[in-house]
Amino acid sequence: MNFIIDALSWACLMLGCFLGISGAIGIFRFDEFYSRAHAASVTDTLCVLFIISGLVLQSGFNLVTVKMIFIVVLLWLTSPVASHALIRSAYQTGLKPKLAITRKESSKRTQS
Amino acid sequence: MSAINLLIDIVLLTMLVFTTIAIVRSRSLFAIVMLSGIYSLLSANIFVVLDAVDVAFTEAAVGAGISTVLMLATIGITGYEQKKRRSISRITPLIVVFITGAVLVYGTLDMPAFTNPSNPVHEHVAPRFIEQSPTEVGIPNMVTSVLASYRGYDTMGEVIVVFAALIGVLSLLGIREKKTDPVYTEPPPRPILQVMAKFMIPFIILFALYVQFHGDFGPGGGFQAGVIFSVAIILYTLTFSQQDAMDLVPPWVLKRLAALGVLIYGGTGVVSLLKGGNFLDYNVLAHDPIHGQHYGILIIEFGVGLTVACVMILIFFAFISRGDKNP
Amino acid sequence: MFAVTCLAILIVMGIALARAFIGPTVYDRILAVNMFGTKTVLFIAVYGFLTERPEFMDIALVYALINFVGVIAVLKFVERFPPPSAQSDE
Amino acid sequence: MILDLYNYWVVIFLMMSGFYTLIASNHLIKKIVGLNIFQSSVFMLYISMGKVAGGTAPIAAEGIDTYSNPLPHVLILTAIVVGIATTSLALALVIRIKESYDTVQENEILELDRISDEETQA
Amino acid sequence: MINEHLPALQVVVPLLAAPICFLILNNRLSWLFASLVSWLCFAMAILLVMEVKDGAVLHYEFGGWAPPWGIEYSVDVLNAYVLLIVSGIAAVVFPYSWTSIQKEIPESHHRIYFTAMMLCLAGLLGMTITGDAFNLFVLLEISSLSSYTLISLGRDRRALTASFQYLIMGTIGATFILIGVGLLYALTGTLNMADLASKIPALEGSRTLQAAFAFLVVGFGLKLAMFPLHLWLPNAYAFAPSAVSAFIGSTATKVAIYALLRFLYTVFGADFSFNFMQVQWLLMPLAVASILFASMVAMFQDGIKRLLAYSSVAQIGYMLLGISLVNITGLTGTLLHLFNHALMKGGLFLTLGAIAYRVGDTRVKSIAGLGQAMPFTMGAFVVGALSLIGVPLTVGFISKWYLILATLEKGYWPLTVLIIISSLMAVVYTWRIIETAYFQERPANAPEVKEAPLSLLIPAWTLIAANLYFGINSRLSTDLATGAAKMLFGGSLL
Repeated sequence: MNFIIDALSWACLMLGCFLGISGAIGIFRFDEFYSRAHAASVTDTLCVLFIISGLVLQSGFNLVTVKMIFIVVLLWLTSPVASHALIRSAYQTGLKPKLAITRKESSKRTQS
Repeated sequence: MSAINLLIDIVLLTMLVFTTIAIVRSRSLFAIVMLSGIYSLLSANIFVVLDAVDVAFTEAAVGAGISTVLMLATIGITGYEQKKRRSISRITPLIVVFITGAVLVYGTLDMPAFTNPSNPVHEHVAPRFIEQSPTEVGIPNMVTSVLASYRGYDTMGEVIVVFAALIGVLSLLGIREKKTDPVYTEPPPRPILQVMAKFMIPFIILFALYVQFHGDFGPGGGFQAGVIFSVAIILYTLTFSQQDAMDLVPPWVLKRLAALGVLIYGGTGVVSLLKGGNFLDYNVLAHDPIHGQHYGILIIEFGVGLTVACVMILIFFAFISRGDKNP
Repeated sequence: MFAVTCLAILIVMGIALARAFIGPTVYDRILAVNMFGTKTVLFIAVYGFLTERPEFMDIALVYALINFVGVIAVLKFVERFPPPSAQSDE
Repeated sequence: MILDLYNYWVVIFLMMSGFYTLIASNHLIKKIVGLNIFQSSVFMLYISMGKVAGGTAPIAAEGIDTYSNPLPHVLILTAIVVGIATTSLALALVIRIKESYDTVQENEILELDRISDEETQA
Repeated sequence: MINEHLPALQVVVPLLAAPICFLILNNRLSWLFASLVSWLCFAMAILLVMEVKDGAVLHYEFGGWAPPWGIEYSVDVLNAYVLLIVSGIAAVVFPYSWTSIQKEIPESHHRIYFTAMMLCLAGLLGMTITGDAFNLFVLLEISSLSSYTLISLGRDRRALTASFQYLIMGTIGATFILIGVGLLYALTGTLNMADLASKIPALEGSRTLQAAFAFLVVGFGLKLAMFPLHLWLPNAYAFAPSAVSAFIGSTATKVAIYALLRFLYTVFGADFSFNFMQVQWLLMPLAVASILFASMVAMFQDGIKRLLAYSSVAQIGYMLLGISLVNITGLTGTLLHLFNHALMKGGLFLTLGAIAYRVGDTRVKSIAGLGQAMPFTMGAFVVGALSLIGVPLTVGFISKWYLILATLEKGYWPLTVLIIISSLMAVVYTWRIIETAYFQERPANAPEVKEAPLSLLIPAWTLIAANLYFGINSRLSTDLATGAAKMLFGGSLL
C-alpha cells in the first residue's frame, strides 16, 4: 500500500515538475509576449495540481491537507484571472499580438 | 544543514545575487520595482530555509505585497522615466562601499561559524526561550512568546513606529475624500475581476482572523494578520474604486482605530502596572500566571493587528488619492 | 523525491527570473513575476515536506494571496499610468 | 572556512550592492529600493546567525528537540516593520518632492535648491 | 509604588500620550494635553535625578522578565542627566509651540504636529534610558521617523529635500547601528548592555568586535552629525519650523552623543575603546576639523537658522573633542556642553521663532533695526549669543573652561588655542547679527514690527535665563556632569 502511494506521489510530483519546466522553457524561449503568456498560464494550473496532489498523497488527511486544498483552489481561481487581466490590459494598452509571422519576418528578426 | 538544504540555500542566494545585480544595473524603474518584489520573495524563501517562518510570513506580506504596491503608486505619480544623468563621478560611492564591505568581511573572519550549535548566540540567552517558554508563557510558538512577552516592550515600540509612519504619511499626503477627476473614478468595467474579488475578500478576512488567533501555535500573529486584512481592502479598492472602499471603511474611523490599537497595547501594560506587576507583566492579569500570559498576548496581538491593518489601509489610501493629480 | 521536486521548482524560478531581467515589455516582467510567485508557493509547500515540518502551509497560502493581489495592483497601475511605450519599457 | 562563512559573505555582497545603489543613485525612488535591499540583507545577516544545524522552526512540536534560535527572528520582525514604516514615509516624501520640484532626479533638485539659495542670499 | 515604576513611566507616558494627542479633535486641547505631559515628563526626570544623583542605579524589568531575557531600563547619573536635558527642553518648547506654529504650519496639521513632537520626545527619552541595545534601535527609529515628519512640515519646499536627505542619512546610520548590534549579538548571544559589557573584555582582539565597534561609531556618528557626516544637519535645522528646530536642535544630537558615550564607555569599556581601538585619534581630528570648518562656514551664512545650524556642528565638535581627550575633565566638559549647548541653542532657536513670528523670515538682513522694534526678543538673542561665544557668567563659559582645563591637563596646548580661536570666530558670526539688529536702520519700506507676544517670549526667556543662572551658579550641572564622568571612567585608570 505504502509503495503504491509513494509511486503515485512520485508520478504526480514528477509530472508537475515536467509541466513547470516546460512552462518555464516556454516563457523563456517564445519570442512574443502572448505566446509566452500562453505557455505560462496553461502549464501553471496543472503543475500546481499535480505537485500539490503529490504532497497530499504523502501527508494523508489532516489540517495540512485542507490548507493545501485551499492553495490549489486559490491558485486555480487567481491564476487564470491574473493571466486574463494581464493579457487584457496588455492588449488594451496597445501591445499587438503577432498573429502570423511570415518566414521572412522571422528570419529578419533572428538576424537583427 | 544537510547537503540538500545547503544546495537549496546556495541556489537561492545565487538567484538573489543576480536579482540584486539586475536591480543595480537596470535603468527602468518599473523593472526595478518588479525585481525588488522578486527580491522580497526570494529573501522570504531564504528565511524559510533558515527556519524563520514568522519572518518569511511577514517579509512576503510586507516586501512583496505592501511595499511593491506603494512603490508602484509612487512611480505612477513620478513617472517611469529615469533620465540619463550627466557623468558624475561614481568613484566616491564605490570607495565608501568598498571600505564598508571590507570592514564587514574583516569582521566576519572571527564570526562564529554558520549553523554551528555551540555558537554564543545559541548558548547564552536563547536556551531559556527554547526550553522554558512553552511552560513559562504557555504557547508553542517561541517567536510569539518572545515577541509578545519577553520582549513585549520592543513590540510596543514597533507598533508605535507604525503609528509614527502613519502620522508622517498623513502629514505629507493627507487623504483626499472626494475625487474630482471623473476619468479615473470609473475604472473600466472588469466583471471577472470584480466577481473574483467579491468571492475572495471574505475568505481573505477569514484567513486574517485565523492568522491573528492562530499565531500562538503557528507562524503568524497580529502584525501579519493586520497586513493580510489590509490586503483584502486593497484588493477591494483595486477592483472597485477608491470611493467605494472609503465608503466601506471610512478613513476617519480608521484613524481612530489606529490610535486605539496603540492604546490597547499600552493599556494592557498600564493594567498590569495597576495590578501590581511591572509594565507589560501579564502574569498578574489573571490568577494563574499562564492564563495571564494568554490573556495578555491575546489582547496585545489584537492591538497590534488593529493598528497595523488600519495604518496600512490608510497609507494606501493616502498614496492613491494623490494619484489623479499627475496622471 | 521532495528534493528533486524542490530543485526542479528552483530551476523554473531561475528561468522566470531570467525573463524578468530581460523583459522586454512591462507585461513580460509581470508575467515572470507572477510565475515566480506561483512557484514560490509550491516551493514553500514542498520544502515543508522536505524538512518534515509541513505544518507551515500558512506561508504558502499567504504567498498565493499576495501574489494575486500584487499582480492585480501592478495591472491597475499600468492601466492607469500607461508606460511610455508598450513595446518595451527600457 | 568558506563553508563556515559563505552565507555571511553573500549577504555582505547584497548589503553593499544595496548600499551602493542608495548612495550612488541619482533617482530618489531607486535610492529607496537600494535602502530596502540594504536593510533586508541586514535582516538576512541576523537570520543566518539564528540557524542551527539540524534545527527546525522554533515552534514547539512533539518529537523535536533542536530548534533554531527564535530571538533573531523576533528582532527582525520588528526591524521589518521599521523598514516598511521608513519606506512608506520616504515614498510619501518623494511624492511631495515631485509635486513641488517636478523632478525626482537628485542632481536637478540640488540645482533648483542652489538657485533658491542664491535667491535668498540676493 | 509610583516611584518604583518611574523609569518605565518616563517613556511610557509620552509614548501613550501621542495617540491620545491624535485622538483629541480640538487643536487647543491637544496642545494643552501635550504641554501637560511634557511637564509631567520633566517632573519625572527631576525625581529620577534626585534618586540617582548619589550614585544609585535604578533597574526596571519590562514584563517582569529578568535581563538578559527581558528588556531592562537602567537609570544612572548619566541617563538621568540627559533625561533632564531632553525633558526640560520639551517642557519649554511644547507650550511655546502653540503660538509659534499658528503662522508656520497649516491648521489642519496642528494635531499631527503635537503627535509627532510627542513621539519624538518619547523616542529620545527611551533611547536615553534603555539598557537594551536593540530596544535602543527601535526607539531611535521612533524618534527619527517623527523628526523626519516634523522637519518636512517646514514651509519652504526645501524642507522636503532636507527631510529626505535626513531620512536617507538617518536610516543609513540606523542600519549601521543595527549591523553593529547584530555583530555584538553574534559574538556574545545577548543584547542587554550590562550583560554585553561583562562579556566583551574576554573577547578583546576579536576582529568581529572591532567591526562592530566601527559600525556603531559610524552609525552614531551619522546620527550626531560628526564632521564629514553632518551634511543633513544644516538644511534640516534651517528649513524646519522654528519650534522643531529648537527642539530637535537641542536634543536629538545630544541623545546621539549620549548613546555613543554609552557604547564607548559602558558597553565596550574605556579600555577597549581608547587603549585598544584608539578611537580618540579618530575623533580628535574630526572634532578639530568640524570646529574650524563649521565656524568658518557659519561666518558666511545669510540665513540665521542655517548659521546657528553650522554653529551646532561646531559645538558638536567641542563635545567630541572632550571625549577624545580621554580624561575626566574633558568628559565633564563634554557632558556639561551637552547641557549648556541645549540651553543656548534652544534659547536662540526659540528667539528666532519669535522673530519669524513677527517678521516672517530669519535672514540676517531682514532683522535690521529689530533691536529697537523688538527689544526683549533681541535682548534674549544677545544673551544667547554671548553664551554661544563663551563669555563669563554664561553657561558657554563653564563648558569651555572645562575643555580648556582638560587640554592643558593633557598638555595639548594647540587645542587650547583652537578653542580660543573658534570662540573668536563665534564672536564674528554672532556679531554680524547683533550689528545688523542694533546698528542698522530698519528699511523705510519695511512693515511695522511689534514686540513678540508673551507666549513666545516667556519660554524663550526661560531658557535664556537658565543660561545665566547655570552660568553663575553652576553647581547642579557640574555636580551631575562630574558624577557622570567619574561613573563612566569607573575604576579604570586612564
